[in-house]
Amino acid sequence: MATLHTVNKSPFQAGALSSCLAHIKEGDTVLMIEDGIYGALTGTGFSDKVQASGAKICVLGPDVSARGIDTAHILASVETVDYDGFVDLAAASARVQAWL
Amino acid sequence: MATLHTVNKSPFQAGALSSCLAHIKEGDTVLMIEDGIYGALTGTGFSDKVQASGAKICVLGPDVSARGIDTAHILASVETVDYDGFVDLAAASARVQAWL
Amino acid sequence: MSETVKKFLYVNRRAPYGTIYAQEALEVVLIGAAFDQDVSMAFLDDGVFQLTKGQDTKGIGLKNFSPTFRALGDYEVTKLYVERESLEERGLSLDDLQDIQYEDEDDDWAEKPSIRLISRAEMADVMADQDVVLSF
Amino acid sequence: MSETVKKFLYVNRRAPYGTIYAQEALEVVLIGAAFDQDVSMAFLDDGVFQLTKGQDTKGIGLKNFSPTFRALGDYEVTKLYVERESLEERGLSLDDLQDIQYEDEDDDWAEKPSIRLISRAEMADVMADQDVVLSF
Amino acid sequence: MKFGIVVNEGPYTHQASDTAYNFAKSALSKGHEIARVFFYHDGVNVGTRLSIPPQDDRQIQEQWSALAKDHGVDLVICIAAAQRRGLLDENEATRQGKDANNIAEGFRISGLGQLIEMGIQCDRTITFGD
Amino acid sequence: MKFGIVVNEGPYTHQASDTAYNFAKSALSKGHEIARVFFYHDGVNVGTRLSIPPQDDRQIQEQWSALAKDHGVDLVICIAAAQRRGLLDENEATRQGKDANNIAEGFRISGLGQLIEMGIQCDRTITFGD
Repeated sequence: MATLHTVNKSPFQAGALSSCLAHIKEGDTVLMIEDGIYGALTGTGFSDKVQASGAKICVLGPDVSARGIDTAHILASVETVDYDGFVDLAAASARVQAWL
Repeated sequence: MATLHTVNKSPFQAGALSSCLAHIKEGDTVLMIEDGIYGALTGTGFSDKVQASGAKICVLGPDVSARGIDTAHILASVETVDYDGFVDLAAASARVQAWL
Repeated sequence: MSETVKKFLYVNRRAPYGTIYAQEALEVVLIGAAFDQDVSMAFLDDGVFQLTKGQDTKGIGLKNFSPTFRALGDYEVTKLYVERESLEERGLSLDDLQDIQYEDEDDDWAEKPSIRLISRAEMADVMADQDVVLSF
Repeated sequence: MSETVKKFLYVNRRAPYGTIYAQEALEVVLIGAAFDQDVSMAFLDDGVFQLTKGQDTKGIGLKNFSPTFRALGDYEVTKLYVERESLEERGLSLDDLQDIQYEDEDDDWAEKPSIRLISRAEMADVMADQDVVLSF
Repeated sequence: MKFGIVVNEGPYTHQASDTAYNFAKSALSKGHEIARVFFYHDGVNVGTRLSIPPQDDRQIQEQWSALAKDHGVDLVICIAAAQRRGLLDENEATRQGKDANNIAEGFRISGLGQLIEMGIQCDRTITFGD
Repeated sequence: MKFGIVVNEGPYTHQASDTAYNFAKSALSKGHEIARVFFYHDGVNVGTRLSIPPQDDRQIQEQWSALAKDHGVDLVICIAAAQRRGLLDENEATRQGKDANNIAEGFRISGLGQLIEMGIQCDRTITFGD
């Protein structure tokens, strides 16, 4: 069973997202939460890497709204979930790994 | 009069050093303290940038020793100071800017 | 309280909400406004995210402090320097930020934009021109 | 306390001393050792800095907790996975790290190295093989 | 499903305890069990009853205390981390000769073993930190 | 020369308060003045008298209290930041209806104006944070 990876830091400020993406396995899911949601932005130096990751990438919607990031700025391949969706993802994975 | 810039985060973990180096002026000094001292390492992706910065670069010696970094791993162009030296640098600059 | 007028720069390099630094920085700026100093704010790196429009924090349960930026003009905090390169690297433009205005008392109270989009090199100039730099 | 044996991985991605995470992670590992689980530690990114030899904290006034790593073998914590790429990116090699040994009870108590230098891809395999991942 | 939650950062300073709380609320509303929340590192500061947040802001400690009361969630503060940071219950205060304590209702102080035990007994352990 | 120091992070969790202390000690020994130390953000937690650090570790709060006593350094804790985080003096506790306080000797609680005033009056203001 696969892993749910959570990333809660901005990729511009910390290496968490890059390190996470370098350690995921096929079938894993990456959920961007808190300041981690900036990893889902279009038009940044991380956008291509995120799209090419091979993993399912999700963002926590309430954190996107809080930060005033228009959905037009979120990569189309990224799925938006709420806290219920976060719980479902955690329950559906074998383990949750936090990239702090 | 010039600025003393302090950087207290590892360049591998945070953007503070890169951002600092992109904003310094001629005559400024950059002092690496705490986890910032890793910015003075030889043989990393930051070594060239630090050497080519044009600023005077210092590290806080007690923080280097604490982290078990052999002086052989510290860039030759970087000056080591202690807390007294830190105070002198702060007194000799017009202002101190912390890159947190 | 003091006759000295110093140049104060509040440096904002962090995103809002993930940590409290942005919000508590703003609290310092508001209090500091009473001291009649020469105040500027710098927004660079992730700090530019603080100024986005349309912030809605209901879903996370935190207090939305972004409207406070629009009140800064009333406190005579009128110089909000935003670094262009930081915005661009994040895929954003001025259109994504709040419209923050102040009334210029020297120009018949004309409404003027508080946000001043400047280059990285200009930001370095602003920083080098200060007496006190407070980083958040 | 429990008959279940789970695979626990303690993930260390931060440098020592600048923040307390490395030290408090080690405190968890020591306590956790009493629970007879299958324990591994991962050191990657700045976490590899935790294992350097010759740490001397007298000058900064903090407690040097690095000798504790050498005691881990006595607690039957014998799998310290260190990521090669993380070391190399930091200009370091295995020679810069402490020599951490354990006595292998299945091999006539022969002394063996606890540090296992592995590639980034192997680290991903280690991580994917766990029941509980605690990050510090 | 049985969840265990680790909270590593202090209230208000970092969003970690808020996200953990929202996760816990959702999990409970979906019929899952939150077997324990373990507060480590600065997370121990979530459990102080002396905080006075602005009235128009969320009351983090009260939210957690209510969760303990309404859903029987076990809120455990790590004793070692708490001692360093000055978070005490009455017992600890007396034992250590301190003249006051500051723990809030619904929280209890215990050892790191409770974290490991949580990892063993829960189906999923999830960490919220910095 | 007159220095003002800002401490933004909590004790033990982050090295900031240690570096600030070592800086202050050096400055004093070189004949400089430390006009004030302003504790902001999690830095307010440095001023709790309830912490019980391991005996073989440095005693951060006691180090600062001694600096105040021996050198008359003014240790100011920001009231707004302190209220959020549960750091109170007797006055505040009474005024807010709290049954305990936790401030340590040598520290005082005051407003953010003290930070601005420090910046105005000191020759150099230097920040230690995360």
